[in-house]
Amino acid sequence: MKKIYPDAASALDGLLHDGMQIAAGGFGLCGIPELLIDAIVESGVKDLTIASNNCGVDGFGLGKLLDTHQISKMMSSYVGENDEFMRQYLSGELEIEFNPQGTLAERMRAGGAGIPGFYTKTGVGTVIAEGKEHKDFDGETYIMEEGIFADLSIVKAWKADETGNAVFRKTARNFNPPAAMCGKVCVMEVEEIVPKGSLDPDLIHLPGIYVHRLIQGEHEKRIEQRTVRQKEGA
Amino acid sequence: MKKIYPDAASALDGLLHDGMQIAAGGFGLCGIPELLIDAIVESGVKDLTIASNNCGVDGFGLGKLLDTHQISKMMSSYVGENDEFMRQYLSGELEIEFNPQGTLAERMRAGGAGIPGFYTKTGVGTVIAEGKEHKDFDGETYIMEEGIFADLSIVKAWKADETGNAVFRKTARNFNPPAAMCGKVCVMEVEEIVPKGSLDPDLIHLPGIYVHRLIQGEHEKRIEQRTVRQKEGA
Amino acid sequence: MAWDRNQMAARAAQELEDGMYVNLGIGIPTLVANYVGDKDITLQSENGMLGMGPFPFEGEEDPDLINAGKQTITELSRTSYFDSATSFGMIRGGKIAAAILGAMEVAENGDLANWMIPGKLVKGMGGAMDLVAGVGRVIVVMDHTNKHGASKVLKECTLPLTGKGVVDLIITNLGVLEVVEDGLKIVELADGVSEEELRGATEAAIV
Amino acid sequence: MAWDRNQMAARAAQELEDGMYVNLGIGIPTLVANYVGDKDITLQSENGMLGMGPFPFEGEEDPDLINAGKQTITELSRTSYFDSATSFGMIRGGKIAAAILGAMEVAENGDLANWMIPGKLVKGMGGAMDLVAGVGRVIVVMDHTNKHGASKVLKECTLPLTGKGVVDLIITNLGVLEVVEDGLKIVELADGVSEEELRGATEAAIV
Repeated sequence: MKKIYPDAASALDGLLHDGMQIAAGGFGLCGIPELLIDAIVESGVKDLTIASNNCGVDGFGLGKLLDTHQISKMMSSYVGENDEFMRQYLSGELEIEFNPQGTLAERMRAGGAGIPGFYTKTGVGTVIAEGKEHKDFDGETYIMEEGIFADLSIVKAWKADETGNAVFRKTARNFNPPAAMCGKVCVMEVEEIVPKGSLDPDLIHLPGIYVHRLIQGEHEKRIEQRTVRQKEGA
Repeated sequence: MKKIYPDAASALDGLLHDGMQIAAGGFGLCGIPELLIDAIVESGVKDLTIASNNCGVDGFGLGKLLDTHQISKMMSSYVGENDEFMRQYLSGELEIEFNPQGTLAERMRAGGAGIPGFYTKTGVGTVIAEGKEHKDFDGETYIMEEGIFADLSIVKAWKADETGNAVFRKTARNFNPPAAMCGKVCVMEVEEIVPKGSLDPDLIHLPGIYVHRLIQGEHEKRIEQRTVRQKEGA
Repeated sequence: MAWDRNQMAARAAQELEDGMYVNLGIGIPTLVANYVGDKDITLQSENGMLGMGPFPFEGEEDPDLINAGKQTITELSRTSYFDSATSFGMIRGGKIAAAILGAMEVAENGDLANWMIPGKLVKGMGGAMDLVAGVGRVIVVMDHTNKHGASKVLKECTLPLTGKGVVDLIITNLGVLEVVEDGLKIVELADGVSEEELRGATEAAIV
Repeated sequence: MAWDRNQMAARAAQELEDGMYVNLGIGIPTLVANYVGDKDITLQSENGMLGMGPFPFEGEEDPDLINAGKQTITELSRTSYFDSATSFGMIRGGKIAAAILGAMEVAENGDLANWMIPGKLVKGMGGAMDLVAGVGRVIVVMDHTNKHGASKVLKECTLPLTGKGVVDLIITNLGVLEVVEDGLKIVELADGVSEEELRGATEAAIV
């Protein structure tokens, strides 16, 4: 069975429909599926619900899907880097469901692991807990959060072999594995597709079973906050 | 802070008490914490509840703790390789709480991740579901299983650096990471302690934050079912 | 007449499609691996491995590399290893397309019993309950009757269940039965087995 | 008088003990890293890293290596990377000994508000709710009063909460307060700050 597609548009062929839910990997602009996002912009599909920790920045990453008004709802923990997001949210064009960052990650992982609900202390006593089931364990109160079962996952890895076995690089791993797990179909973009057998089986971060379609491409990998220190005595 | 101890007995010093719950890594005899089990036998601590997928075999692994009658309860998925287990169970000396294998692994992972309860389809409509909370999600019935929060984790890895960052080898990984996560204190034995910086940070299976004490030692690594095929035309 | 173990395994292999990730149980299901032919099938071993290879050659056994039956095995170029929580995450999460398992009893509603005989020694369910609850399709491969000649394809299971309404297809020495709305449907008869013979050996309702 | 940002960070660093895994929030808490001295402290970045190093030298920035504030950083010899679900698993699971965080308001019962001002732009809580719910000890570092001179150490928080009863220690420009049974206990006064001054700037009950 061939998982490799020539480009992002062909890899998404037949998978997109209006009103669908997409789980996206990445944290800020780090490890985001740039190429797949661009192809979704091109496709014109709309009324999307997107589960992603952030929503890109103005004009890059998921921010591009805001510019085109293709997103109707975001499930995120932080959207503070994006003016267009705020404008659409305040004007009522865009809905936001805030999720604490760890709850969002765990909801994705849970969906992928066949767990429809779990209990967490996170958010107890805050607005996040409103309307959610509360339950005590050992004298402490927890709330129930539900697994995310997305129609589609879009993720980015560093390298993958032909069977989809993937490795990530440094903090670009972030939400990519849990996002990949929770979709009915997962499309992955990588910087390099390597031959089967060239990745050590002990060192694969995401087994190919989670990856249905795979593309290789050039990534801009934009840096959001370039911070440096001075060389001493230079 | 020093995590490295000279041997298993010193690494367990002050951590053992009668009636405690211990989570142990390993599957069958593969990846079991041989040295720590031997030291627990030596310690004489008793009335132990042990969460472990299996209970070793007669005279090896956790089976040694059966011979000395130090275990009062096992939380396991399969105990079929052990005659002494059956004898003690049928005579009422030993209690067994059967857990489906995936439920046991997830209960350990949940305990380590601060999740006191989660829902699963596994076991619905079977004896496993009796007395457990049932809940419907999207028209399907699930049961609630609870996280395991053990007093102590004993696990075995292949290599670890001085800070406890650990890597496992092949299928000897198995229950070791989830077991390591769910203990208040985790003691790990490895075949080799390597200097800080010699493991690739991208390729660490279990970050050192989960490992409180660390020992290096010789392992027997007994094979339970030696199965081979013939070389063709040899 | 009827099928032998290898013919049952070969018939089960026909159910597998290119690209599938599959879990094979102990016993006859293990033989299915010999009959997948050119199909691109990846075998999961639920103790933490995708891409399970054959038994090692003598002298090449590795104590760190075993399958869920605790037997020494080998890896392939596609292999990946992971921990038990991840392994059963993919099982419960429906990522494994099919499990081929043995059984003590199957009922016409798809109930499966294959882990325990009360009053006898109890060994435990291992990963069987997770597999039948989570995988895409559960295929049972077993003898149609027990050693006393009694049907193992029943109206209702008498033994403690492994899963309720979980079986999709039953492959026995006498033929192939599909679990449908009101009972079982005959899909195929084994070589030299008549429909009467199959019906006669089956307690469950055949529709 | 009173402490400046660096003195507050230095005071917070005194709370850290050898061997601790610690999460530092954005702002003053980030400065704490400069004052840990010889102590063996491992910093977590909740986007998936333990063992966070300093900012890179110019030209050595790596887009795949950022902290939770999206800033380019570096790794150390002890560093390990992991995914976000694992990262927050260790946070919720109590493996992180302490989090040092900024705050908009803290109440005498340990309630913390640091993520949202209703009617103003809402950016989201990020990982703050998980951190305060999960880590062993929550240390707040902030100015004692806001820019209008009003106390940020209150009887009750007025802003939406990040966590209920989660704060253990408050370090401000005026001193150090511990959250105890019925209110706050003065642990230390900042250089040149009198107890009267601290009490005067504090709305919360000091016991």
